[in-house]
Amino acid sequence: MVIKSIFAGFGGQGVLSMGYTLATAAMVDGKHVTYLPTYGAEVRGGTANCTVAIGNEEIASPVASEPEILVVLNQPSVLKFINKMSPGGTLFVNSSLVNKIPDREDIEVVKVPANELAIEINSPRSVNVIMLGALVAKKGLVSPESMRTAIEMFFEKKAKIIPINLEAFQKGYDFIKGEEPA
Amino acid sequence: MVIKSIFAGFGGQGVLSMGYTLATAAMVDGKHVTYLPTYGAEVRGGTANCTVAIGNEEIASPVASEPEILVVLNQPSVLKFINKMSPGGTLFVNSSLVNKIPDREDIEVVKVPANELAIEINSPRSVNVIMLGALVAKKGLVSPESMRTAIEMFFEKKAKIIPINLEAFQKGYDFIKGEEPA
Amino acid sequence: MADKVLMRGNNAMAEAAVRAGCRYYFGYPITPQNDVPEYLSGRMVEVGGTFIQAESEIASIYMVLGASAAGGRVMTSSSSPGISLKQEGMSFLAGHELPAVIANVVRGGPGLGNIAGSQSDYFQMTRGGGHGDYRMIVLAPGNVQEMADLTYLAFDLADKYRTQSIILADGMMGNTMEPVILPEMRELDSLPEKDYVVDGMRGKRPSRARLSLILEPKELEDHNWKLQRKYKLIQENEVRFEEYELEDAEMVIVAFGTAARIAKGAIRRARSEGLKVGMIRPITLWPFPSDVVRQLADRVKEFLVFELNAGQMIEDVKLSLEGTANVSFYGRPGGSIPTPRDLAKVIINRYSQKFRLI
Amino acid sequence: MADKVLMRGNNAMAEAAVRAGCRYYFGYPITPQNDVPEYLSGRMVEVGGTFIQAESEIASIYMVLGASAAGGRVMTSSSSPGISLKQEGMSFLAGHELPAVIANVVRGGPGLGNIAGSQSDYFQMTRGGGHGDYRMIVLAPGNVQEMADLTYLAFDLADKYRTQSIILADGMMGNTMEPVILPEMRELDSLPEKDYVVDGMRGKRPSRARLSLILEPKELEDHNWKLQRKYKLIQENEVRFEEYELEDAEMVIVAFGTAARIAKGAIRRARSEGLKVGMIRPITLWPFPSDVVRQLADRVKEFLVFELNAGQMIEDVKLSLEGTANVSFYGRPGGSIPTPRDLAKVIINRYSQKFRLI
Amino acid sequence: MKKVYTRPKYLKPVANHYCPGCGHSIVHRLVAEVFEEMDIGERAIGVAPAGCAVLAYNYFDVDFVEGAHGRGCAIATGLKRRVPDAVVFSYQGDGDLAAIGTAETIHAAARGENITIVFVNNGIYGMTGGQMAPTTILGMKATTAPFGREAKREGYNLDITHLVAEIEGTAYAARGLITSPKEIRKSKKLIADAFQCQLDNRGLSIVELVSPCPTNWGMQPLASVKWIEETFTKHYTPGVLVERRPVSG
Amino acid sequence: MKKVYTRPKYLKPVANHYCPGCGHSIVHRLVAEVFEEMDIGERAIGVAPAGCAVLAYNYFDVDFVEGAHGRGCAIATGLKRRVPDAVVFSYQGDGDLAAIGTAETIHAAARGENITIVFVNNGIYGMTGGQMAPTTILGMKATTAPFGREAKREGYNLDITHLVAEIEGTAYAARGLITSPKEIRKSKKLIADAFQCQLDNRGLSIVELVSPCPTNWGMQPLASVKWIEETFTKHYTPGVLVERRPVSG
Amino acid sequence: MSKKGKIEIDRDKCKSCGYCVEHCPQSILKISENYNDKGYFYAVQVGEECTGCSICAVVCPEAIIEVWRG
Amino acid sequence: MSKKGKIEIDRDKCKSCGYCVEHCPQSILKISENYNDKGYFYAVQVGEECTGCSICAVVCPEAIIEVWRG
Ligand SMILES: Cc1ncc(C[n+]2csc(CCOP(=O)(O)OP(=O)(O)O)c2C)c(N)n1
Ligand SMILES: Cc1ncc(C[n+]2csc(CCOP(=O)(O)OP(=O)(O)O)c2C)c(N)n1
Ligand code: SF4
Ligand code: SF4
Ligand code: SF4
Ligand code: SF4
Repeated sequence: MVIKSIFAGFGGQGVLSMGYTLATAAMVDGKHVTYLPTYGAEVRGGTANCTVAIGNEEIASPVASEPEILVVLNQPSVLKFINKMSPGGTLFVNSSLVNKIPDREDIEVVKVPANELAIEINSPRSVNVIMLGALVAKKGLVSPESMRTAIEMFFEKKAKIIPINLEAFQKGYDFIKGEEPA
Repeated sequence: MVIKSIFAGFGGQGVLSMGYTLATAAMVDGKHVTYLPTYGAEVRGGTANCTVAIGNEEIASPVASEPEILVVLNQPSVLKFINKMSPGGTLFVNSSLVNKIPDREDIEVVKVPANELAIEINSPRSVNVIMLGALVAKKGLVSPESMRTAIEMFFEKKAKIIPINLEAFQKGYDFIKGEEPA
Repeated sequence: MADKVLMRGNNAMAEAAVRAGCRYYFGYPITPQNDVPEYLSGRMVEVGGTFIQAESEIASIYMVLGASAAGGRVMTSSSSPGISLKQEGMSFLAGHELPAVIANVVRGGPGLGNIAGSQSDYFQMTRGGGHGDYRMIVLAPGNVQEMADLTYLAFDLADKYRTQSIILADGMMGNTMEPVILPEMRELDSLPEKDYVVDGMRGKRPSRARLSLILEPKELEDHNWKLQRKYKLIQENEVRFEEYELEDAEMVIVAFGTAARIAKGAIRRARSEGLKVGMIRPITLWPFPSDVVRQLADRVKEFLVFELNAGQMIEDVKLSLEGTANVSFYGRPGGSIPTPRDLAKVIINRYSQKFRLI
Repeated sequence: MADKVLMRGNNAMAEAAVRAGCRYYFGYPITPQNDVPEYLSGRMVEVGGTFIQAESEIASIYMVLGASAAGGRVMTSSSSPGISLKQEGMSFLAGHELPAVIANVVRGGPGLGNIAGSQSDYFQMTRGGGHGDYRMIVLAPGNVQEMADLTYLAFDLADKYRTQSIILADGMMGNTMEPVILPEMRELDSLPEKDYVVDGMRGKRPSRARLSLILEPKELEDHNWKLQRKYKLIQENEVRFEEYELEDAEMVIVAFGTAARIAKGAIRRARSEGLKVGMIRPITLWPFPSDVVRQLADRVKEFLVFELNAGQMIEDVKLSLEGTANVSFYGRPGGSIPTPRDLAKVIINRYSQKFRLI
Repeated sequence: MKKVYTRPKYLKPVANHYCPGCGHSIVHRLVAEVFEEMDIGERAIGVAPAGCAVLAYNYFDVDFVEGAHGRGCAIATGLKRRVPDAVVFSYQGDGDLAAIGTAETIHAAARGENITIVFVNNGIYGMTGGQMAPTTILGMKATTAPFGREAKREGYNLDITHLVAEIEGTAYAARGLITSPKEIRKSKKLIADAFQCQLDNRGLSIVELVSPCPTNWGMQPLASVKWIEETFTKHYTPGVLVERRPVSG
Repeated sequence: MKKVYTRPKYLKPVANHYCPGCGHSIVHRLVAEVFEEMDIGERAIGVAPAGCAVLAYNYFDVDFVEGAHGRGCAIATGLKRRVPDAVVFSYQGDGDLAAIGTAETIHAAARGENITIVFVNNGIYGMTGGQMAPTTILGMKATTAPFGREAKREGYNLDITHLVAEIEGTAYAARGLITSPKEIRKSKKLIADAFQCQLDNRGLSIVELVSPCPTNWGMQPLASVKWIEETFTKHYTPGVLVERRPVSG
Repeated sequence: MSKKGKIEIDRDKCKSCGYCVEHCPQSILKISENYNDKGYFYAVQVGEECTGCSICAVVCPEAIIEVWRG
Repeated sequence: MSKKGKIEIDRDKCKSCGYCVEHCPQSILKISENYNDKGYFYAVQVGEECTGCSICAVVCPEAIIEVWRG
């Protein structure tokens, strides 16, 4: 089985590093994984997105034409991608910035007030890692341990911000776990 | 039947115009004809040559790998081409400048003291046309009339030297005819 | 008779271009096609056209693109290395759907090679040496008369299909002189109107752009399929070939250009010795006369492909035949050109192996 | 696990080049391969190599020629339009018999096209888009791991045969990240000696020249036949391919690179519906695995060629099969990439037409 | 009240894809204003580069040919020879004009080709993501000069407009800045003068616009124009570099 | 008696294919003499052009790579980067260097590539039979400028060495004549200085040799050198155009 | 004799570069705290003292400022 | 104190350009009336006053003049 996720938001919101970190975690987990960022001319114009496919078999296409998971950090991205989602999929929205979600009955919507949560931990730039925490808590694509390893690998060269990012991950993770029936 | 001739000499001796004029005459005669000058890098180094093929059928190759006729104006060209000649062929040499002719029993050699003949008619630059006269007289590849037309066409833009060239042609022509049993 | 002139292949091509209405020539010297720019440098002044010796082959192909986008009948010419340099531009012309006539007077390769005649750019011309899926009409003249006639035709085809027409000649063909009857001079105002031309709006129409950048894959795919439909149309309508002594042939030579010319001489020799040999000469190398070749195989089982290279057109012959006949190859790369007699020997040899003649 | 790294195809290729002993890289930016020069601009400084961002693709291919003539393991990379510009230089490398590794991370064409992944430079790479009779080894990686492994191999093959090795990837392959195990770092002094190198006589040997100009046709012909013998040797020894689910297959997909990757997904889908479908994936596009394809036809009669273009490799499949099996084609030019599901539909459709499955 | 400024008519009423604060957008506007003021838009033909301005034809409302990277001057030459009364311009970036297109640029000047080059110098390859350009100045970082340009390693930056100005066929060469309102106004005048030169049949005209690429410089728009004024212009000083064969009358 | 002049050792003992009086032959000799005198022939690597000197490797007895038309500086760059202690030179004609090779020339200079360019300017395309070159002067006839070069029609001639001299990475640019014994001796000195510049690691060095092509000028050899001295040099004055970063000590 | 001016900004096309804000001599422009559909915090007019000098329009890369004076 | 000189010309490689003839300060060279195997009228020495100044060798394109002095 292969699960495909699309991450989308403004350039600068850390969309690409979300995908990259998740993919690293999947690799650490020993899973098959591909990560496909947008590149070249597509990058102009303010928005960014990337695709991660994780599975236990060879991944045929790194492209997600019908992603099971969509993680969006801003309003335009919801509108752009929601209709591509596969029925039964899960949409993670940063509800601090996204207020209009088109109707789709066949998907589950998980709202994470990521900006608020980020402010709570005094790390307004960690919105993306918080979303990742929520994603992992909800979908378990990778183990939380691998995710932590991946975060450490990602910030290898800026070691002093590792703790705050681990905290952000936990914040998002707990946000979901706390909401779920124990 | 197709007859192929090679003309060779120093650059500047009018070798290319010999071939061109003969080919024009053949065209005027309504024959099939090709004319192939050397070109490009081959031109460097002082010598020049060209090939004329005349026939009453489509000419397959404009190249003469075994020419029936060789017309040479200088010594190096004799040495370069004589061994390519087809058995039974005819070699025309400008005997004013060529004194060494390698032995070949299977060809006929026609010696024309072209420089001397040219001086006789006060036109030292007409050596090549004199050789043409001899060629036509001997081999009849084209009619003398067509050859005259060709000469007129060739010098169209320098009309005042047409007469002297016609005279040179006749000089070479008569040189052979005079030698031949009447 | 009066209207025959003795002309070099290169010059016949150049003059035919002018007569076909070509008024823009952009080129760069390279042997063995230098006569073309040399001839046109003077001739374009006479007819009020443009001749530019560009700074390179690349510049010249893009000058062609500009003049063609603005509606002109336009030409460039070069020889193998120079043609390689034009590959990007040729891909652009294809993508932009702009007509142009391009002559490749092939020389021996690869690399600097030599200046003798060769046919080793067959793949480059018929498969598109540039990037992307595109095709060009490739015309291969068999003598100086065809250098003129096919060039004349090339302009019409280029305009008709908004495509590139290639004249694929070689050093020998370009430099041989033969009597030729030149095509008539076309009046410029008799040339067909073009509705895609970029020459200023002039207050008469919305702005236009000629382009090949299509960022959306689906749209670029559509554009590609549109091009493919056009190529299909060309394949259906523009195949040209010559049949030579095929009626009773038991063995068929396939050859084009100078090779075909030599093959004719060889066939005459072979026939004089009683061999039933004929030839099919593709005049359009693309579109290749596949159907004719395939149909021939209904009655002839021996094909000999003769090329002045190491074996390129043979792929098209095999693709046409699909195993329905035997195909052998005789090739001479590097500017070597066999005599009709040499080739006749090869033919007789193969023929006798097959038909135990001798 | 420890030795796996998550890497982008382009970077995996670049790093593998360094590990294979490449110390000279000359390139020019073009999407979708910019990671290669970007990565190497820093990496070459680390390993004491040379990185030059040249003024153009043309300059870079000739810098490659220079560094190769002097004995270096050398690389350049580009994408379709840039590769078209290198055609003259590639013909020269072939004529000069100099090794080099060249990556073409293909984008949609023709012309400026787009930056999506495509396979429409197949002809250009396998037939030699440059002038003259020459061939190059063309390696088509199927995933990021192969981007590294085949690049590593490419340098050895290039040196072994004094030829160009092409890495034919595409925008998708170049930009996808996957876990990859990098090949080991080669010691430079473990690389094979070269006896043709032009690096100064140093009082030890007579002067040498590396060249491709051979004015005498007979000699250039000999040179060409020598090249052809080398190409034959490569064809005999270097064919590489992958067989996928072929044991019981009644229908065979032929696909390479990204298309093959998608085909695998499609085949899994088709098999899950009971269809006996397999795939042959050429890893070397030249030399093409003709024999394997031909032998397959002894038991399988249905071939479906799937390419991200309008139909190019299909010619090689047909040339291999020579009419011994049916061949159909599904293609997506212009950077469009179907999903495995889309392709599965096509497969099921064709399959059921043939075998009346549904 | 009277409308004193509105979007020029030769710009289509669409949003462009340029980054916030990008100089291309301003240069587009200036050229479109000049077309309107000089009344030459109806016979203008542009050549779009490969570069960030690759989609120029989507923004300019005049005829356009999309060019290959570096070949703008060659394409413009073909256009101008075919339509001599058109106003032909090639719009090019620094990579396009001064790297891959060097020969085409220099020789269009040598021919005295009667075309206008609008040259946007932002010292970087914008479109492809910030690689070093011929105009990248020493010390400046780029994705292919990760340690900053160093003469020994990456070579010197090139003042192509100066070279073009040295060539006899160049009738007009000038450099303007896209920074402050004042410099932008001056730049517009230079653009107008360049096109006037073409109208007067005087030969090649080139106007270089030193222009911000905030994205690839990694700066905010305002910081990027400041950097131009303080640092970048030291290598590229504005002004008219050359003016040849002034029209009589 | 003592031998005071003999054929230099880095010229092979063979006849060359150049026309009588051709400047290439003299330039070959001068370069070979310089190699011997500076003792650098054993580590010299040349790049032969497409041009009349295409067979240079048949005459020079040093290592050579035969180049493609115009790409001498790029090939020399590859060679030099691989063998930094070699003395690498590119031998080029005016078409090669200043037309098709313009970009390669300009950018080798911008990079300050530590190579030497031996540039033979004969104002014409020799090899291909007398077509116009970028250096063909106004009024001069060529097979592709049959009415004589006219600025309006064929454009201006280009002084590429001057352009190269304007570029910062150029350490040395000079022009000599191949005419009289005096000028030939001076030219030899310039050639030596150019190679010295490379030995000193100073960056690009170029020496232009203004040189007769009697064949394509349609002149006798003596007439052709006279024409250089009287007419051609008016456009190409000899001397050192630039010298940068002189070595200390 | 200062004249009254007026501007209109097409906020949907504003990219928040801040050039107009920086250069307005009257300092009556600022970047809003809301963003438009493209996600940019657009420029808005916050004072009434517009003279119609057009400087904002001269620097606006998007050519989305219209100016009136009179 | 003029020294005696001597030259030798490889006449088979001479191409008759005439440069040496033109520049010899002693005017002791001329073009012969015979031609060599390549067909060129080669240069010959016709006087004995050679100083070994080497000027002929400096201008000779073919590098076929050897000079002695002493
Ligand atoms: C032949 C070719 N080589 C490379 C490219 C890739 N490419 C597109 S734009 C560009 C450079 C852009 O930089 P510049 O010209 O400075 O313009 P900017 O984007 O900065 O405006 C490059 C290298 C291409 N499209 N074609
Ligand atoms: C790509 C390419 N284009 C054109 C040519 C043909 N060509 C060979 S040499 C030459 C020009 C020679 O002129 P120049 O460089 O001035 O040298 P010269 O012969 O005068 O010494 C040309 C155009 C070629 N070999 N390759
Ligand atoms: S990358 Fe730079 S040049 Fe390109 S649009 Fe953005 S700011 Fe402008
Ligand atoms: S053509 Fe000119 S340059 Fe070439 S060898 Fe002859 S004289 Fe020299
Ligand atoms: S100048 Fe234009 S784009 Fe920039 S902030 Fe002001 S209105 Fe917006
Ligand atoms: S060495 Fe001097 S004097 Fe002697 S022949 Fe030569 S030029 Fe004349």
